[in-house]
This record gives sequence, C-alpha cells and structure tokens, in this order.
Amino acid sequence: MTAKLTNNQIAWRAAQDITDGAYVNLGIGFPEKVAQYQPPGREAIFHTENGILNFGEAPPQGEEDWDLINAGKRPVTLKPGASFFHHADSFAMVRGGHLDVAILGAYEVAENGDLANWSTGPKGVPAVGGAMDLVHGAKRVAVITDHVTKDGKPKLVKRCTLPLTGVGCVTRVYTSLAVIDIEGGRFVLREKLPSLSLDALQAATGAELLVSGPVIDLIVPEL
Amino acid sequence: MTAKLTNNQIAWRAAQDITDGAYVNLGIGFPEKVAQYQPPGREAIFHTENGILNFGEAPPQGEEDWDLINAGKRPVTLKPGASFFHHADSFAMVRGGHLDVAILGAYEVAENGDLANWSTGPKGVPAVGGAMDLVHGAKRVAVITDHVTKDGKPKLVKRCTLPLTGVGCVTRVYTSLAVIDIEGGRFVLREKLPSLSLDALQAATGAELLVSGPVIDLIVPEL
Amino acid sequence: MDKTVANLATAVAGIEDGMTVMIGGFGGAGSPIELIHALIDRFRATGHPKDLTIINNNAGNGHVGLAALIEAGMVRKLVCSFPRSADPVVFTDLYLAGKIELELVPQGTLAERIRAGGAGIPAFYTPTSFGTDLAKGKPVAEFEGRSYVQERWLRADVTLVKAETADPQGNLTYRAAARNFNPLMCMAAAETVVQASRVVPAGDIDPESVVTPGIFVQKVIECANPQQEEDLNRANAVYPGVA
Amino acid sequence: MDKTVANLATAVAGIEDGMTVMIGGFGGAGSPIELIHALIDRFRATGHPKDLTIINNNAGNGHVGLAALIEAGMVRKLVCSFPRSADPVVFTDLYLAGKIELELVPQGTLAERIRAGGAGIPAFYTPTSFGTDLAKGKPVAEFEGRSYVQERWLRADVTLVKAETADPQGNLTYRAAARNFNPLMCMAAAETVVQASRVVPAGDIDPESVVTPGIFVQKVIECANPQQEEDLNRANAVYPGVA
Repeated sequence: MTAKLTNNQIAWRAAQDITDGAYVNLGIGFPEKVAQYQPPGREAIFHTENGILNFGEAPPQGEEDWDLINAGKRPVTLKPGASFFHHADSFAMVRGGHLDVAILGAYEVAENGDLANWSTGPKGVPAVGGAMDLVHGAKRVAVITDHVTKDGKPKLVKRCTLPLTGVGCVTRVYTSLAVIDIEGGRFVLREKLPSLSLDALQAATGAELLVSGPVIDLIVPEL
Repeated sequence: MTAKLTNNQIAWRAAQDITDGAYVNLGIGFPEKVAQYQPPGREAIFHTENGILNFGEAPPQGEEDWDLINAGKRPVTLKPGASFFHHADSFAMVRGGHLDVAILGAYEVAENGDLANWSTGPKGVPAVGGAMDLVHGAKRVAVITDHVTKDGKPKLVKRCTLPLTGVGCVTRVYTSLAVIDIEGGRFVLREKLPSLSLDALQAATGAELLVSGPVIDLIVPEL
Repeated sequence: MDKTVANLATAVAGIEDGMTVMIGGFGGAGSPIELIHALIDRFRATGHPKDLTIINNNAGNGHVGLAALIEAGMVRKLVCSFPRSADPVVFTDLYLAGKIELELVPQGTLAERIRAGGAGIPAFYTPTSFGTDLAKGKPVAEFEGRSYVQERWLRADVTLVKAETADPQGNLTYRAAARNFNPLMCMAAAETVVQASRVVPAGDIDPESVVTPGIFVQKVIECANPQQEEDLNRANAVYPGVA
Repeated sequence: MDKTVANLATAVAGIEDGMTVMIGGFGGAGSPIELIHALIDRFRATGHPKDLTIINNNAGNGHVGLAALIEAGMVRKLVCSFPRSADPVVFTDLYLAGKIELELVPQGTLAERIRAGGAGIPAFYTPTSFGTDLAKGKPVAEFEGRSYVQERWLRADVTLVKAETADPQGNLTYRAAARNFNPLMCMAAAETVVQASRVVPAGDIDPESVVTPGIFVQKVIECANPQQEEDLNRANAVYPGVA
C-alpha cells in the first residue's frame, strides 16, 4: 500500500456528503477539520456540546474569547443566527435526534456498526465526553479515520476488541483508502482509491468487504 | 355552629404563616386570595405554573395583557425581579422541591394527609391541572377550606372518598373554624375560633381531633 | 438557510389524517390561532386532515382556535391537563356524548413528557399522581424510600406554535407567559411550524436571548398582529364566521 | 429579599466535610475560580472542608481553580465526563496513585442527571452508554423496540457557579458558552452560590432574558473582572501562589 489520503483529504471527502442546511456535530480533534471543506453554496450549521449552535472558525490569535469555545475547548467565533443554551438543552438536541450528522474519530469500527473511540483499555485516565451521546442521537453517525492503525493493523474489524462507545451506531466510514457503508451488519464498499486493488484494500481491512454495486473511484483534491 | 371565618379571613390566616422571601404557589380560585394578605414587612415571591415568578396583582380593567396571565388565566402584572420560563422549568421548580409553600383548596382532606381536590367523581369532564404536581413538590403543602361542605358534611375526614390528588401530602389545614396540623397520621388542633367549643368543632370534623398542646384562639381581623 | 414559508396554507400542509399534533399555548396565551384557523380552512375545503390527536394543555374556549378545531370535527383524541374553561361547551358536549377521547395528564407530567420526547428520554419517574387514579396501569418504582410513577415520552408528527420573534433559521423568542409549552413542543415534533409576530434577519436575535434554537424548527411564517383568543372570545367570535 | 453576601468567605461558608459540591463550567468557561479559591483559602486556614465529592464536567487544568482544589487534597471523589485536559497532571497523578475516586459519566447523561436532580425526577432512561462498560450494573429496559439504560438523578449539597449578571433575588444571566452546566447545577443543590461579574438592582434584568430564575439561587457575591482559567494557565499560575 503506498498512496493514501491525508487527514485533510479524508475530511474533505466527508464534507461532500453534508447537505445544505444540515445540523452537524464534529468530534473533537481530527473531525473538526470537516468544517473547513464545506462545498460552495452549501452551509451546514455546526453544533457543539457545550452549548453553541452555528459557530464559525477560530478567531485570529490574540482575539480569543475563552467563554466562546467549542467542545474541544478551542476558541471559536459566531455566525449570524447563532444561539447559546445549557448542557441539558444541548444534549436534548443530540439525544432527541435533532442533529442530521455526527462525524467522529475511531479506534475501531466493526462490521455490525459498533464503534470504539473512547478508551484504549484500563490503563491511564478514562475520559468519554459526549461521544456516547452522539452515537445514539444523530440521524447519521459517520466515522473518519485512517484505514489502519499506526502499526498497520486494521481499524475496520469484525468485532471491536476495545471498550465500546456505542452498539450498531455507525453507518458510514470515511478512511484514508475508501468510503465504506455499514448495512445489514456488513461492510459495503462504495469508493476506493483508484490506485488501490480490491485485494489490497481487503488485506488492510479486518472484516470482509462486500461489493454490492459499482465501486466509485475515490478522488479528492490536493489539500 | 354560628360564627365562622369568611374566605378572606381564612386567606388572611394562611398568609400569616408565609415567611419573608418565601416562594409560594397559590391554587386557582380561593387560594389566590392569600396573596392580598401578606403581613407588612414580608414579601413572598409568587410562582404560577404557566411560567412566571414574582408576579403581582391584577392590572386595572382595560389594561390587561392576555400574554401575562396566571394559572387561572387571569391577568396579572410583574414585580421587579420577575422572570419568564417554559412549563418544564416551571414544574422543575415545583417537583424539584424549590417552592416553600403551596396553598390549595380541597374537597376532602384526610387525617393521613391525603388530599382530594381535583375530581368529584366520574360525572362531567375531569380536569387536573397542576395540583398533582404541587402536592408532591412544595416543601410545605397547606389547604385552605371551609370546615364543612355546603351541605354541612365534614371536609376533614378519616379517609378520602373522592379521587385522590395526592397521598400523605398535606401538613396544615386552615379552615373557617380552626387551624389543624397533620402529624403522624392524625389531625392535631392548633387554633380554633374562641366562640366555638371543642365538642362543636369535633362534631363538625370527620376524624378525631388530637389536642397535644395549647389550643390558641383563632382571631382574625374583619375583612 | 431560509425556513420561512409563503403562506399559512403551506405552513400547515404537512398535517395529515390521523396525525398527532402538538399545539402550543396555555389557554389563549401563546396559542397559534392563525395556524389553527388555516388548518380548519383546509379541512373545510378538502375534508382533511381529520382524526387528529391533539396535545395541548387545555381543550379550547369559545368557538375559535382549538375549540373551533374540535367543533369542526377534526379531532379524535385530546391529550391535556385541564379541559375546563370559561366557555368549554364545544369539548364538553362532545366528551359527554362519547364523541371525543380524552387522556388527562397532570400539567407538570404533560410538560415533562413533551420535553422527554424532544430530549430522547423514552421514560422517566415522577412522584406526581402516585396513588391516584391517573397512575392506574403505570409502572411504579421506589427510589430512596419514596414511590414514583413511570411516565412515557410524548412526541408528535407536527407542532404548531406561536412565537414573538423568529429569524429565517428558526431561532425564536416568545412574549411573556405566552412561552409556556411552546419551547417544549418545538423539540418534540418531526415538523415544527411557527407563526411569529415578527421575522427578522439572522443575527438580529441576540444569541443569549434565543429561547428556541433553530434546530428545533422546520417552518416559519410571519403573522403580524396575531389574534388573541381572549379578545376573540370577549367579542363572541366564531370561526369560521357566518358567511 | 437580598441574597447578596458580603464576601467570598461567607459565600462558601456552607460547605462542610464530606459534602457533594457541584462546580459549574466547561473547562475554564463558566468556572467560578474566585469561589473555588476562597474554598481553598478556608481549607488552608482551618483544614476544612475536605473529603468532598465534586461534580464537574472536567478534572481541572494546570494548578488553579478545580485543579488547585484537587491538588490541595480536599477532594475524595470526582464525578465527571472528561478528566483529560491540556495539563491534567494534578488529577492524573492522584488517580493513577489510587488517591482519588472517579465516576465517569457520559456528558449528556451527566447534564441530564443533574437536571433530573433539580427537577425532582429520580430516574430516567437514556440510549446513551447502552451496551458499553459505563452501563454495567445499571438497569436496562426496552421501549418501542430499542434498549435504554436507567440513570439516576444527581443532587448536591452546594453548587458553585459563575454568572455574568445577577440581581439581589438571584436571577441570573450567563456569558456565551460559559452558560454550559451552570443553570442545571443551580437547580440541583440545596444551596446554590453564585459569583456574578455584575450585580444589578432587581428589575434591571429583562424578565425574558433571565436564564436562571432566582428561586434556584441562595447566595450571590459580586466578583467584577473574574479570572479566566485559560488566562491563568497560559501565565503558568499556581494557586495559592508562592508567598
């Protein structure tokens, strides 16, 4: 395996599936990049667990307002039509099914839709934040991730081995190599890097990839 | 039995037990009168289920604002420090134990503290409003009522015969004849009209009146 | 993003036979009279929607608004806490004749069930109604030595509410005690339709003062100078008026 | 009615050994630094309060505010969703040494449990955490074909929060995302203590804009120009500073 998408490119691809006017929550860290790549003419409204709807990008350095931060505790700005609310209302939006999409990172995603993204095991200090709420709340839960771990092990697996964030919750995975849906407890391949053979992709994946229709070339701009 | 307190006088007596700064909910109708008799120097803050804290008396006729009404759908005014909130927050105040006192009317009050004040039986259209919430929410639930029904039957009874509003919830009853606490499943007489003999009061009461301390003369101003 | 719609007919077009519809307001305060009347107009023109289940605190008053909706024969069932009013003849007559179903819910439980519906909480426990006829058939549990009744969420296909100010994204403010059930009902429906006395550009409502964030709203229609149920009833109004 | 108190020491005087204390804020936003530091001052002067159970979304950052409270040795147990931060050394070291207890709660469940405590709801069902380690030992139930976890309310002896504006009756507004857990925690404690950047006369806060009605507040202290945790940490501040 040689070529793979950068994180920016994975984020770009995920952004293409966000429709105009969608309410979107992006997980802390890598998923936050998705906001940068909204297609022209579409405007999503971003939600952050700590009580803001319709926030915008980070302010210039030196102009941070530390009461105006996102769930990752990074400074943000407001767009016209923004609103503030408390945490119970914020998670009513999440749990009540009002978000159109949540895009999260992953340690492991299983073919049954299980997600593990909050704990790497009993070592260290556990921290969960809002991930367990998001996976059971948003109408669509997608994952963006490198296709394999730093050690080259599959992150798309038959069954998760790490502590679960949620059961049967993920429906689409955007990886550094492919776009894969989860349907009926199976990984269904939708798009892959054109330079990559199906066999090579399967070899990097911990469960069988089903091909049930045309597999589209995953082509993204240089970013 | 001859002399008895007017409704205004019962309301006056109930008002004397409301401490300065107390948060108070007054039931629709007769209990609303209690607000008129706050002792000088004390200021209670009144709550209405439909989402106002610290409302004041009715506006002059012709100056009603029909968006500014109480739970009885009568027009009110605001005092400095008033606030508006939605129904879930309003009943969080009730159910969460944040009200100091609720004063309600009654069809029947039993010596075990049970209250019946919402339904006279299967005839007609039933309506409950916020009464069932109030009786399980306020720190102190008191009743104001005529001592007997229009037919002269006791309203203070051994066990309620009408559909219950709440179980074991009332702790004090202000009647047209007496002030009675409910303690340990018994009516305990605290005050009675001086002109009324204990026997006459007992005869008008549907359960035994316990006298466990001095019985104070119930003396109220002309109103 | 622009959630405003062109007219009242479009605003209420999503309501179909048999649906559950939440209608905001406490008595007349916050009652979306214009939306309700638009729904009656549609029924009179097309025979639909009918067999509705309506969730509101009350059962209407006089012959306008919710009472007129009931009077038109569009409502199969009412979920409410207090179906009495100064002039409740419309509901009372139908109820006593066995022609309309009533689910009576304590007011705080009604509010909390609606909030639960909006917040993704399928059930919760409340002390309210324990030991009363209104708890019959409901699961009971004890927590820390006290008994509680299990109540289920309420959700709706469509919610109709009245707001004071809206922006095109659906951010809302209310007016005084006209707030009442409206913000909760906005959360609990698949489609929330708002009549607002003023529609202002996005950004004109202070983010600190938004009561209902736009995520809970799907359609907005401006109704300047909305009718007030109390005023209509004092004028003995009937909807629709005699032609 | 005047809930204002004369100084920070009086404001935090109600907190005793072994109490459960909710502290508002999400990270540094909305964190009542001055109240927390006043509590540390009292502990350093008197050895009390200690053995506290603290409920906060986080576990502090650096060596000020909540982190300093933990570092002072006053905290027996922490209930939070996310005890990691840019500089979490204080909590991390104690936790890994087994010297502080942690109850980890998903963030939305934490918020809802606190609201439930304030709203008199002893238990509710949520889809969150179903099938995960964080649901272990909790009752599970199915509603409409989906599985849910039963969660219990959280209540506190004392809540410490930061507000933007307060009046003497305890009506509060917040500033931007400093709102977060603060309004919920105000509801869930026997005594709610508020540090407000401004205290204004009753009536100066628009009744429409009150976020926390005064019924949920017991004590108010004005702290003009409050410190911001993020600024302190960027300056490598330590509380109490070296004398």
